[in-house]
Amino acid sequence: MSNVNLGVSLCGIDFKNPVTVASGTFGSGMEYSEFVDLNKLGAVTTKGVAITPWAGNPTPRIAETYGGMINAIGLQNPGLDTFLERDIPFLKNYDTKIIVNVCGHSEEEYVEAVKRLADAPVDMLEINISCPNVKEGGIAFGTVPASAEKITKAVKAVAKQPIIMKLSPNVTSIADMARACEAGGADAVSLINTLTGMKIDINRRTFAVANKTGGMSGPAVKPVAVRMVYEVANAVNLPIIGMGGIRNAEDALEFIMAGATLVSVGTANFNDPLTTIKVVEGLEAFCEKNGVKDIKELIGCVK
Amino acid sequence: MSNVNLGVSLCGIDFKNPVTVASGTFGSGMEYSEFVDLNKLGAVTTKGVAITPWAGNPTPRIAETYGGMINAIGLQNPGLDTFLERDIPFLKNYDTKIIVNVCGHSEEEYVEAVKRLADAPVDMLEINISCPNVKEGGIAFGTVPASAEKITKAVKAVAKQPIIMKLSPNVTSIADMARACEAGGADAVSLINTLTGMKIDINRRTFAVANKTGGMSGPAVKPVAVRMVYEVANAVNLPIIGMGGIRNAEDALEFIMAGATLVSVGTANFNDPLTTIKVVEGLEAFCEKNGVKDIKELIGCVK
Amino acid sequence: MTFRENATITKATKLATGVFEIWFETKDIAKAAIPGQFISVYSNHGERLLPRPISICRIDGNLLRIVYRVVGAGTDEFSKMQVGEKLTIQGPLGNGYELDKIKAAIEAKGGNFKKALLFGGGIGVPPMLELAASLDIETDVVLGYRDSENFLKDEFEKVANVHIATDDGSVGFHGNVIDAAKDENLKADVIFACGPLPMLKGVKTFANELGIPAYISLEEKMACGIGACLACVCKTSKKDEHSQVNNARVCKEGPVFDAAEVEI
Amino acid sequence: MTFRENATITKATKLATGVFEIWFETKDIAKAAIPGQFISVYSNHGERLLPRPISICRIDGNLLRIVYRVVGAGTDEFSKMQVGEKLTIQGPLGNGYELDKIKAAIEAKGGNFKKALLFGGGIGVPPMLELAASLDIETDVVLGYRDSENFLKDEFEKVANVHIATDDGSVGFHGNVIDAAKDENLKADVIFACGPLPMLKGVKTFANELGIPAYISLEEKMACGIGACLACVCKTSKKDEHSQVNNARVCKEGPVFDAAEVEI
Ligand SMILES: Cc1cc2nc3c(=O)[nH]c(=O)nc-3n(C[C@H](O)[C@H](O)[C@H](O)COP(=O)(O)OP(=O)(O)OC[C@H]3O[C@@H](n4cnc5c(N)ncnc54)[C@H](O)[C@@H]3O)c2cc1C
Ligand SMILES: Cc1cc2nc3c(=O)[nH]c(=O)nc-3n(C[C@H](O)[C@H](O)[C@H](O)COP(=O)(O)OP(=O)(O)OC[C@H]3O[C@@H](n4cnc5c(N)ncnc54)[C@H](O)[C@@H]3O)c2cc1C
Ligand SMILES: Cc1cc2nc3c(=O)[nH]c(=O)nc-3n(C[C@H](O)[C@H](O)[C@H](O)COP(=O)(O)O)c2cc1C
Ligand SMILES: Cc1cc2nc3c(=O)[nH]c(=O)nc-3n(C[C@H](O)[C@H](O)[C@H](O)COP(=O)(O)O)c2cc1C
Ligand code: FES
Ligand code: FES
Repeated sequence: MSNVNLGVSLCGIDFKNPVTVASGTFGSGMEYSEFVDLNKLGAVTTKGVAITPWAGNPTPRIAETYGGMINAIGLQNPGLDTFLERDIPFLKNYDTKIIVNVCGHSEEEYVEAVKRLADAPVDMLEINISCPNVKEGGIAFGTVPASAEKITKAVKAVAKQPIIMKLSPNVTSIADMARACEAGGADAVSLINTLTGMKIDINRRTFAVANKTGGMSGPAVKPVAVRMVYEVANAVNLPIIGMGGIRNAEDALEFIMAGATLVSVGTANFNDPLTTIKVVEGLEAFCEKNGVKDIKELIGCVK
Repeated sequence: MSNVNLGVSLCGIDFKNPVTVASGTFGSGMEYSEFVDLNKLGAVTTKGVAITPWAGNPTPRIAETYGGMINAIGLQNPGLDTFLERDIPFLKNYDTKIIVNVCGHSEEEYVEAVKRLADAPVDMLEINISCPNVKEGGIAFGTVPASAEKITKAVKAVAKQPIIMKLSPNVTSIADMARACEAGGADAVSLINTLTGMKIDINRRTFAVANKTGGMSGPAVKPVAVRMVYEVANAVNLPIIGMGGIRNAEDALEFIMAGATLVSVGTANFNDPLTTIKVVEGLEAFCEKNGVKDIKELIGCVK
Repeated sequence: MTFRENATITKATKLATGVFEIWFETKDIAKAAIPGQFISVYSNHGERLLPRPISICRIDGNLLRIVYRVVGAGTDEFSKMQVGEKLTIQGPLGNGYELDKIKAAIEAKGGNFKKALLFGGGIGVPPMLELAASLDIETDVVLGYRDSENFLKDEFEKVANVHIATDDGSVGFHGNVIDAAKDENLKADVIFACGPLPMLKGVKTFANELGIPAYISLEEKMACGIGACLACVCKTSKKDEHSQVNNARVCKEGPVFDAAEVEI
Repeated sequence: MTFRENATITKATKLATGVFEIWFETKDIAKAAIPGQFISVYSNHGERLLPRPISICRIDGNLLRIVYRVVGAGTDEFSKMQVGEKLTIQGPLGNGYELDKIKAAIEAKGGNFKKALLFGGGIGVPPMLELAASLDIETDVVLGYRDSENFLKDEFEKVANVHIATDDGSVGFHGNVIDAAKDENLKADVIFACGPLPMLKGVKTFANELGIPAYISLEEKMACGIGACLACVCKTSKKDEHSQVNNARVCKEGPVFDAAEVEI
């Protein structure tokens, strides 16, 4: 047993360590449970779910880019009914927290989803107002502060779990977006979602993903993500879940030192399904080596 | 001799090929001329220059990131006097076009610089309203459409050369920024400048660059850059100089097919000083292989 | 069970212009694999993060063989690897040709499972080899190539009746694999096929005409390769159980599908 | 002239804990190099785009030797390279110890150039070796190490009077190189030094006390390595001619500076 305390708490919930997964890169954990002992994660964050099943975008839905990828899955999901019947009971077999990522086409759909999740045995809800692949409305919430504040309020009015607002990096001022969520009553913010990108297939003279644009993620985006976490940490009094390109403990520590309480591993899972475990172990090793007794000492330590 | 015509023209100026360098990565060409025959470039774009010498930021000024780098040089430059006496005569020895990148702390400084360049033997001016490392004012021009329009107008009023407005990617809508420049009378736009990023040195628990944040560039940013070029090509009727992560002809072709008339090689010069030449040769080879007689056919061919 | 291994290359050869094979020594993957499954092959270069899905061509004890065409930077990297070097691979992935299940399904519908017809087109040829070797019923294989570089042909001849079709007519039938099968009047109880999409469409139609089932291998761009990211879906005719929409995951429910159940 | 070569490694050895040497066979670089210059070493991995600046430790005909400490991913990669493998290198870069110029400058100011004192601290030891070998005047070298792993010591002994200082006192003087020099009452007409910044500050003060010039090698993070990007500047006391501000480029005007002319 090590002497390092990796536990963190966020909105009154205790996590055994600060490591979770980025929504959409880990399903509901089933597939990855063949590689990863889910009991070892601070939390599992599930793929975005809506009140009804969504079919998502046409294929190709992804393309590899230099040090990253772009995706335009289009929030395909089986809908809340199947999710609550199948995925939540599966996750309840594990000793880990559950964060449910929620998507919708309109304020009403978000509110309806949050209502239906109110009595589900899940720990937190993460509201994805920033998915660049949904045209019907999601995108506006994610880039206009007033809309973000409004939807935060609407969701908070019906939510029983703490609400995390997930921010898009495709804005001039991420601090303004975070302030708007804080004003709307958010309990936490998570960032970053994907950077809108494009890849052109020069041989076929067309777009590499059918949706033309997609969301860029992976190690390539990390500097933007760390900068935004730092800006938000200095703009609001909300706890932060940091993500964007984390593939090892050193990356996670950048986010923690910039101000994140929890960190999420996303795209790196595709490169190595054991990344989350390696991050947990690496955080512990770093703390031991540097005489850090409690990882909480490191949160926001770089000013 | 090949049958491919690589020539392009922009604002009435003819370039022997569409390849130039990104401002700030190539000095005024002197150092690179040891590796690169400058006669083979469509144009040389020089490092940002101001009316007086600037000392720039403290060191460390750069940090490597995954597939890219961040820089906070802070626009160190020797001032227009030295530049006009030393650098322009040097470049005039070569058969290539000269694009001078201009920076300033205020509208007055930009206007003054453009005035003093009016009778210099240079082909175009590129107005850097987007450098994230200058605090005094530059940054506002680059992220607020109305400011961009105003400075474009001010500069155009005194300019004798065609004016390229260089856009920052750190905005919610790059199309709005381009429209503002078009409304202000810009002759062309160039994009993208660097994405604001941060790297934390976890062992020293401090920022990897002294300026805390820096501008991210290199192959990592390419998908964002291509997407923005595409958006701008579809928003305005101005020719576009595309850049951001180009390191080979395939990358350059993505920008061209997305709508760029000229392309600039930046960070890749640091990895291989011969990148520009390889891009020119690769463009020619691609056209030959694909039966493209004139590279102009490819500009904006992906819709 | 799926395994992740840093596997040593025991053989790496060029089979034809742009076509290479690698044999890996694996701890568990080969033993767990069946024909039609694939593995994820990871680049040793950090700028390429996503796995390359490559079908299993041959299983021999602990040894696993893949055969691939160089089409981009990842396959180019693999083609330069040498014996003794290592690549991280993950698998076996996907359903593969679950012959017992397929047989049972066909017989349940009153069909026979006594004669198989396999189609392999281009780089769809290699995955048919382990299948041809595994089938203990009479097996015809129609292999389609561009030209006279008929990689793996000799090995197929040891395990099945081989028919060749080439685009340039240099060997065997001049034309596509379906026309070759028609030309030779090949008949079967079941079809298995892997190849480019136009060929698979042809196979689907052909199977319909013959009134027999066809099991085809689909391709799609993948990120996770294990069913978590929903990148690799294909359209299904019925509502897919996992997705609750008409999208099956090629990497999980596939890559082998009953042609009647997917829209291609 | 600066050259870029994909150079073959002819020797790659570990010299001490975390310290490695590589010998390259070069076409032009070695022949063009002088002591105190450096080369840019490029990673073979696409996620690391910037060159690693490494000083030239030894020049032998076409052969060039570097000695480096593993501190991060790039140097770790280099340390795993083997004889016969290749790395892209560029150089020689920077001014180096231009001994004729330095001698002339010193004599112009009425000083002597008859006795040199060299300081090398930690991974600043290696660049002093080619310098010590090149100097044809009496030369004392004070080498500072952490402990008893005194890499390159034997080679220095062949070309200079060697004095050792160690942080842990296990070999030679217990303490830093300046105190070691004072302890032995070493005197000279000129000092050359490479090592960590605190050591260089000490050297500057020491040289001032002795009233002799000191030429020191500075380090800074670099992007282009050839003077174009302005990443690697150091503060100079007088206005720098190139920059028109008090910033000299370590990669171009340096890495060797007259200690009196830089603010450290
Ligand atoms: C289930 C399955 C089995 C396959 N089996 C084989 C095989 O046995 N032999 C063989 O040669 N090829 C096979 N392929 C195709 C093979 O995956 C691609 O040719 C390979 O990924 C190309 O990688 P690259 O880096 O060379 O090309 P790039 O074009 O540089 O790859 C860029 C990205 O696109 C992906 N990609 C490119 N082409 C394809 C494709 N056709 N299918 C899926 N992803 C693609 C790559 O994985 C990578 O993420 C199979 C594909 C699938 C889905
Ligand atoms: C002129 C000069 C000569 C040098 N000579 C030697 C030598 O002979 N032997 C030796 O062991 N080291 C030398 N160094 C330091 C050497 O460049 C770094 O240790 C090396 O770049 C670290 O690379 P990395 O990938 O292992 O570390 P990382 O920390 O992963 O590198 C990340 C980035 O920071 C840069 N960097 C990190 N440390 C330094 C540093 N100290 N100076 C400059 N850039 C740095 C890297 O080049 C890279 O771009 C020299 C530096 C300079 C400027
Ligand atoms: C394939 C894929 C699917 C994603 N789906 C979702 C989603 O459903 N909801 C959401 O909020 N974010 C989604 N994201 C964004 C990630 O949760 C994360 O914010 C982003 O990828 C940055 O982290 P990374 O670089 O570690 O991947 C998805 C990302 C990827 C790559
Ligand atoms: C070291 C460095 C210095 C730069 N200096 C300038 C500058 O002076 N003016 C300017 O407009 N852009 C400057 N840029 C931005 C580049 O011109 C270019 O827009 C950006 O780097 C993206 O291209 P790349 O990814 O090919 O480098 C600089 C970039 C770098 C890396
Ligand atoms: S590749 Fe992720 S679900 Fe198939
Ligand atoms: S590293 Fe570019 S000027 Fe020195």
